[in-house]
Amino acid sequence: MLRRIITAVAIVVGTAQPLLADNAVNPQADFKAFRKYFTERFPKVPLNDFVNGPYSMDAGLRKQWIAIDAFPPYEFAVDKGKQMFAKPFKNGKTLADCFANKGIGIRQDYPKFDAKSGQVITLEVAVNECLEANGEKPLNYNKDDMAAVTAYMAFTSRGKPFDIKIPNDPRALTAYKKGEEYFYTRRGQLNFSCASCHVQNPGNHIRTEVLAPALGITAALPIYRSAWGGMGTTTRRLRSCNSQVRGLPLAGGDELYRDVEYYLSYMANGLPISGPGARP
Amino acid sequence: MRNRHLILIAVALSVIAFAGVAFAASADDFKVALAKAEAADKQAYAFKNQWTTTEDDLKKAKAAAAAGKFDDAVKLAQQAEALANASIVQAKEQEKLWTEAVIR
Amino acid sequence: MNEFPGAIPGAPDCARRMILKTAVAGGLAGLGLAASAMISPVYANADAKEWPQSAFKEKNQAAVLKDLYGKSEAVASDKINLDAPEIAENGAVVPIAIASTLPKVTGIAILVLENPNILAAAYKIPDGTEAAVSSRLKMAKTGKVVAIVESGGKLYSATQEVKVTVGGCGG
Amino acid sequence: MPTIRVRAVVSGNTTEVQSLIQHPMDSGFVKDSKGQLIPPHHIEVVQFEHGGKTVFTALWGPAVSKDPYVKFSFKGGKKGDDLKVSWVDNKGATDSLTAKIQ
Repeated sequence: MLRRIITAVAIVVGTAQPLLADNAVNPQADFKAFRKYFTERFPKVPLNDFVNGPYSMDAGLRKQWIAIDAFPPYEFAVDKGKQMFAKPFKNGKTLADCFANKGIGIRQDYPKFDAKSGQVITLEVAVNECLEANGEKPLNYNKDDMAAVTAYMAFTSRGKPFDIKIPNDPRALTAYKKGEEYFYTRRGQLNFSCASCHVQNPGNHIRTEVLAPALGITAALPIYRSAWGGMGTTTRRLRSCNSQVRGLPLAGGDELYRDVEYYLSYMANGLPISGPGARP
Repeated sequence: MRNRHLILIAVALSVIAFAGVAFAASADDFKVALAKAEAADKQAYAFKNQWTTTEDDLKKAKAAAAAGKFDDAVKLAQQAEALANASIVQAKEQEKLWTEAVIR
Repeated sequence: MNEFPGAIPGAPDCARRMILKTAVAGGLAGLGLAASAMISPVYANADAKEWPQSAFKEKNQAAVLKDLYGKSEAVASDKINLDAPEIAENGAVVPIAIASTLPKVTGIAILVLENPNILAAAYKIPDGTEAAVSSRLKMAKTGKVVAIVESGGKLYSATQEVKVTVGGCGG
Repeated sequence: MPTIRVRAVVSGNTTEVQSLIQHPMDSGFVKDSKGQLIPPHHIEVVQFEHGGKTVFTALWGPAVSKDPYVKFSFKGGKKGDDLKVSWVDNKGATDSLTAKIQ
């Protein structure tokens, strides 16, 4: 029954919007094909290991990661995030008050589609909306405090499977489809899409990096990147992908960034949260 | 003798002035080139597909103009325009082409 | 985020600690007295005077060893296990572990031969502490990492090449 | 917030100590966004003490990674014992922490 409704909605959306005309929105079918592609291409990688990105692809890297993860450099961010979470705003409320279960163990539910605004709410957007609703300044989307808060939230959610829902709402399906489009669209002077690296070439080297598989790629975020010498958020990860192909990055909280995270996280449904992560 | 000298100087000056008009770009030339480049860049922005190289050239063009190097400034602005136009072509092409890359 | 909250010179917390440090150091000047007067063990703080400044400025192995250990020759030994990656994931963070089965080890040093100053770290190993240490180092480019072990007053070494594709001179 | 993180776990007669310290460890070879060299800023000495005795001393140069990590083991620690860690950097800043062996 549910599937029939989704299909019906998809058809309506498909006819209403020229963008979607020859591409009926079918997240479940996409999900199956996506999962099949990665598990068939990397039969030796256990499904839950995809969330470990390049370490699931390269034994040498993995050994260094295990050495580093014995006492990982993101611990300071997790602690800072924990403090920030408990610290009262000027109005006496806290970040914890904005979230279900006081924000503990809920990272796997993000991004969420918000029926009120008709938009996708990523964890980072939710944090800033919480701050603004309480008369506090929003955080920089890239790193520092935003990375600390989300690192703490991810840390308390480790091991919980991604549970992204695409409700029966044409706006949600459109956001999902736009996210998919963003993921596969070539951009920048180098003419690369996200998929060029993370679907067509995971495990291969581009310049100096071992490319991570797209499957589960949002599960480890935020990450401490040695190349950055510090923490970075999902926004920072997307922005750096853009600039690496000589595309101008979008602003944090941009609709397209929300949508692509929605798409990728839906593709990762069932895979465990592994963030915060450590990456080369 | 003296007259001839004066004439020579006058000729020399006119050659320089002529060269200025014919071969060197002016501030106005730059304004035109910049306006074109910025219009194209604005369109690329509407596609959310600006290239960093376009932005770099625009910055460099403005810097060259500020330093009075209008030849360079015009060249850079034209290059920026070309890059912006290429990014627009890319964005338009990709509106359909992206679906070919999707895992099915 | 304040990248480095705890160590801003002059910040109130640090200032307090620095005063405490001076007090403890003062107590130690009167050595035995201070120690016997206290019931709990006396703890000294890390002392910057211990830092071998000249060794950390040297450009070649012999000079580093001379500064650190008073002798410049080290003999290659298979009783040193130097565990470094063949290819560093990033030159800014290269995990390197050294362990030795040599007797009476008193010191371990790590040299990165292609770095601007080749001595990366030196460790003092008192009696009762194992001759094994792991740390994370920066490497500017591909090159040799040398582990030096001081054992029974003699120096031994082990060497491994590490490929660095992204230099970590900065970190 | 403390700059020192330490984990000391006893197993048999051996205590394994791992420590992570928050510090920029600026090498002095890197330029900031304005093209100015960032001056060296690094920890010089880290000391680990147990029972009034120094059990390990690290002497670090600027080639030790940012937020440095070190692991070593010593004999004689018992569960519940104090282990004190302290560091000093080239600008004279210091921090210290006393942890319990687990």
